[in-house]
Amino acid sequence: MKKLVWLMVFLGLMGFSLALAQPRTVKVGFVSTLSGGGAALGIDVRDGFNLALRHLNNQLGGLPVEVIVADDQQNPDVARQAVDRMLKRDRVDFLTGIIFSNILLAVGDAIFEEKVFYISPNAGPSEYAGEQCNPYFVNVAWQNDNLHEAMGQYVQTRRFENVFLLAPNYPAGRDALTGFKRYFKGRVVAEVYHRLNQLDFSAEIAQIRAARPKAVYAFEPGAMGVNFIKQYAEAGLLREIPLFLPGFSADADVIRAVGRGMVGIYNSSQWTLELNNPINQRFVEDFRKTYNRTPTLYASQGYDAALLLDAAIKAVGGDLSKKDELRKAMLAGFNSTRGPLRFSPNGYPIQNYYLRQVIQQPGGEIVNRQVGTIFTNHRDAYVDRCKLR
Amino acid sequence: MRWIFPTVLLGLLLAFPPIAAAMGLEFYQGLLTKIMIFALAASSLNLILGYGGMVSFGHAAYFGLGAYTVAILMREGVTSGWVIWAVAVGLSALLALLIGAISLRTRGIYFIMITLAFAQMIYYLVVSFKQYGGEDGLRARRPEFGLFELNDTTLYYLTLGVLLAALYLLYRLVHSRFGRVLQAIRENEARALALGYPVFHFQLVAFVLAGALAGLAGVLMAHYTQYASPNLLAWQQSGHLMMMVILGGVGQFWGGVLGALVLSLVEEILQDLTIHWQLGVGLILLFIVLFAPKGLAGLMRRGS
Amino acid sequence: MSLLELLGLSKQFGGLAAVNNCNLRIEAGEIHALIGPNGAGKTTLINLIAGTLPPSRGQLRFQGENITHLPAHQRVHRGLARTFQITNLFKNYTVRTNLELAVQARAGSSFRFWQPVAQEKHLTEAALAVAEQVGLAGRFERVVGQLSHGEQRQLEVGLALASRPKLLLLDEPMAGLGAEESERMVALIAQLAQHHTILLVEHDMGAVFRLARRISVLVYGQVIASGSPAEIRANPEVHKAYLGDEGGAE
Amino acid sequence: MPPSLFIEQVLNGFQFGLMLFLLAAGLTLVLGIMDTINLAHGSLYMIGAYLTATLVGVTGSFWLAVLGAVLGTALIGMLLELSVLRQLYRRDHLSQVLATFALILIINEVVRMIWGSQPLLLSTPEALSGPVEILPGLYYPAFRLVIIGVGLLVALLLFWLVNRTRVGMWLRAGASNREMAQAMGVPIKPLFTLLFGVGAGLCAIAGAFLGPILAVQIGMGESILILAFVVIVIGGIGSIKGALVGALLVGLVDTAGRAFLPLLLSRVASPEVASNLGPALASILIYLLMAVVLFFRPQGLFPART
Repeated sequence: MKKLVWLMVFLGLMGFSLALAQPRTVKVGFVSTLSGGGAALGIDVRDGFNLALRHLNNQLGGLPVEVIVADDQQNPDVARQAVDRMLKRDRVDFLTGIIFSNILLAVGDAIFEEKVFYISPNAGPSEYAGEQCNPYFVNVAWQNDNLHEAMGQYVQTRRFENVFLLAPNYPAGRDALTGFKRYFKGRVVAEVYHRLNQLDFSAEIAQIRAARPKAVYAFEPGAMGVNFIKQYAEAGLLREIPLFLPGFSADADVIRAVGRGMVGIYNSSQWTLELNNPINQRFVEDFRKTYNRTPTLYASQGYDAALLLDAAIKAVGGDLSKKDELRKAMLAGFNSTRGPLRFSPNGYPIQNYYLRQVIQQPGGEIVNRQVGTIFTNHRDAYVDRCKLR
Repeated sequence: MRWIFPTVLLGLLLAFPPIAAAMGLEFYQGLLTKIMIFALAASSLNLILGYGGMVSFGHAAYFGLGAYTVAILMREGVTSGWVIWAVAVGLSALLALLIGAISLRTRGIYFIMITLAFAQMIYYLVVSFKQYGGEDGLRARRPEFGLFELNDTTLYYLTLGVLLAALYLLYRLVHSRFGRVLQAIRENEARALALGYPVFHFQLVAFVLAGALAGLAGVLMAHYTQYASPNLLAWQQSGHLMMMVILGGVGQFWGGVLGALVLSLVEEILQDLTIHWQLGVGLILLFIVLFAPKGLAGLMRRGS
Repeated sequence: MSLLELLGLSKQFGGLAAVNNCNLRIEAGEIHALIGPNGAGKTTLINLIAGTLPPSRGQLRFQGENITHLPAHQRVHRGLARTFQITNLFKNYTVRTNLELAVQARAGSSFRFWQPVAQEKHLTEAALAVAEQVGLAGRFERVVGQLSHGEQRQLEVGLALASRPKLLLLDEPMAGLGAEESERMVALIAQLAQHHTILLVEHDMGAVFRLARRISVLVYGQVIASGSPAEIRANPEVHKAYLGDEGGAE
Repeated sequence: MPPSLFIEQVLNGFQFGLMLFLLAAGLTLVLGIMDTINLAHGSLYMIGAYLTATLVGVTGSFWLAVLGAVLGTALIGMLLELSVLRQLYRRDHLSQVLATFALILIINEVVRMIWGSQPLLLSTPEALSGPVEILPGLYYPAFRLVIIGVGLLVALLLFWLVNRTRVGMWLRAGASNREMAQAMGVPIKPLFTLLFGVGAGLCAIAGAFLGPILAVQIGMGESILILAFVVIVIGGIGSIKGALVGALLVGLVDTAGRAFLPLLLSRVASPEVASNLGPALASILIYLLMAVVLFFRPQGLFPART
């Protein structure tokens, strides 16, 4: 029992010394999904973020950076504990990194309560876009509906009579299909929600086969996407019923896993490999060189999150206590891999959405090519309900 | 001399929040709150596992139900803390009564598995209600208690008070007539029956009591994280609580408290050291099971 | 009215009838011995009477009341107490705790959650009295696992006795005892018989014929004979079916 | 409902059930004969999948990889038995649950150290990656048909092993009465080690064939382990026949629940409620089945012990 007392004293002292040692650095908490089925996404965002830091000489707006990384295991509970630790023990200045919307919604309140900015490199739940929008929230990726709105628009222009919709049963899944239906005006044969992180889609695929729709749209982030597309191809459906996907389900990582079956698939994205600006060219080139793989849109979002922080901190001259100025500086926009990026008052970007298609190049390499533009300067559907200015 | 240590410890626990506030150690105050909540849950499990010999692999059901009751009632507009507590504890007890009444007809491995099965059912049921958050869990705002405002510090004292009260209750219980019979049933069920004890009823009462206390721990957990997570209902959570009990000492009075304290601290420290922290937890646990079957409380007793 | 009546009692395990249409009466105040070859169903019969097993058919009447469907623990409260053929005690507890538990079972409700049981002096006193009765007062604070086999058998009887039964079911109390220990057990049973009715299942024929007022013989789950020791000794059926070539009682 | 949909879903149920059987068979024998709860059984399934994925990379052949993974996992299983599980046979169930729970944590982390946190890629063999027309107009993935074939083959082999060989006779004797088996001179210790190896090998087969369909990742053994336990408790602990019946029952009930419950529910409730409640109710169905079976037959459907 004596040892326990010592342990407590020790812990107390440890915390005390931490509290005393506070040189002026920027502390960024990076909570992301780094293990399990969604790990590829988190690792891409992290690698993109780290690449940007390297390009910025490990400084953000002139201040040295300390990044504290935690794995949320795609589990809201684990994420809460990690965020709690970062807010209360490490006292970070910014938080970023979260991939999945359900994770973000589980920790958002705690972050905003501490008046800490959350820079979202991916998760863009509708909750934070409308009435519940928050001054401490900025998203450098896209609102959850957007890629699906773009695909809905495209499927609509192709005049498909009806479509079968599939998504996991969680907030982003519902947002996604809502977004698709906002622009697709044809008939929805069925809207099937399955358990999050389900890996065997045989039951759903049988349903699709029986329903005989003209097209299928599936929102399946992470490992679910790989499994669904693989099984869809193995069931022989890819040749019979065209499959449309959001951009991340047809990105380099999925292509690596599924292979030739992907060729021909159309998908939507706010970023493409070919975007013609110096920041993007440097990003794509150095990412390939550093990590030996083709960057995905997730990686570009991680890269942009760091660039946004850099620009905003520079704008307030490194004084992180000026929260209002920081927010103004962030919303004013910055130069991203997608060119100059502006934001709505709810913290979501106003940007273009492109159509891409998976093609096989003459050399045999399979890539996801930009083939058109679906929306220009597109805003999210909820911004009008946000009271922030 | 025996009272010195507990008094000092209690004094330290009482004095911790102001010290923490002064030194910016709120995080550790939160950690202590969490440990005390787990101590309560593990002690409740120890009552049936340790004293009653009932290897329930579904204790998370009551723990999670307590937390979800808070979240759901707050969402539905019931804001009185006392009402919420009463409903949560009552529901947990009722659930334990239902599960116990069926499970206690089986023995051994079948009992382990049927309690697990019931807990899994509760898990999937809760997760299926999308309006209550589904897989994402549900926000659980802190209710009103009238006498005081529930914040991190009052919650700390509240948890401390509940834990002490529960421990006192358990202490009286295991030394009462009822407690003695419960332990006798664990030792030799056929003999207890032949002496004229209605074994089933004793076990069921203990089962319900443990469920109610675990529900209360779940309520406090929801107040602490302000969030009801499906994780609280998962089978790994049941395993986690069992780990605490066996680490601290099965059927040792301080087993649950000690196990919760040590396991939480070990997890906290290892998590900071390495991402492979679960390896450390696993090795420690394996060592305890193989070489110190009476847990830490048993080791200490032998040492002193 | 008999103290205990078995009316056409049967117990089947699968297709096998362990006890088959068994009729038996036990009168208040007697020592009634139940003998029979191995596998005759004696222990099954004890289990049926004690309520550990439910019968397949037939009726049990105790003090004129039908107890066929009464759970085991309630039969104890009616005054039926048993010992086990294979010693069945709280091995990790002391003799004192064993006996206190037995006393506690009849002395008021055990659904008391608050008062420390250690403060209930009357339990200890009653336990000590039983210990004296079965000759274990000197071992009162010993852990049961450390007692000799004979002492454990004595405690086995003591636990049954502590519930102040009207009918004691003794399932082979002499099993595994040496000559001297057996002698002590016979004396103990004889002494208990002054105040209790006893149903004695026993293989030790010497003990049976010394103790029993009446004897019933169980063969293949059926009572083939019932009577005084002399009658049983003279019964040709019994000789044929059970005592056989051995030519009488030991 | 079109009959082709029904047939397809029944096949799905069979495929899942047969893989569950491979896991449950080893588990039920260990539990029946050694009276030991082994939660780490699912970890062997995970190891089998990881080994397969790695060996596919090395050998380039799926079938060679499966063979290697089965042998490797069997070896690891036997080592596990010799080092840890052997200590647990005489301990109570609680100790077994906790010790093997600890093994799960340890094995998970060791796998993470060797292979990393990201799932491994295990592709369906090229030749089997397409559909097959099994009835006019009814296509079914070839690989899933192969899984059903392999599952049936292994099940037959197991029945032959248990019912026709000397080792099998020992196993049956051990499952129905351990002391008797020991008295009859059955070499218990080596038998247990061997049995453990066989159980581990079966896990590896399941891991190798489910890996390409599901995902090769840490924790993949845990959810399926619970299902395997449900299977053997329904079937009766120690009975291979029980494991097969239980596994097919669970596989069919699970698939039927997932596929048809939403359809049924959509007749009585709104489509959203139906698609919501369907999967959840389907998952409960299995546990409900188990609770009902245990309530009426506390020893399962085919109890091995007499």
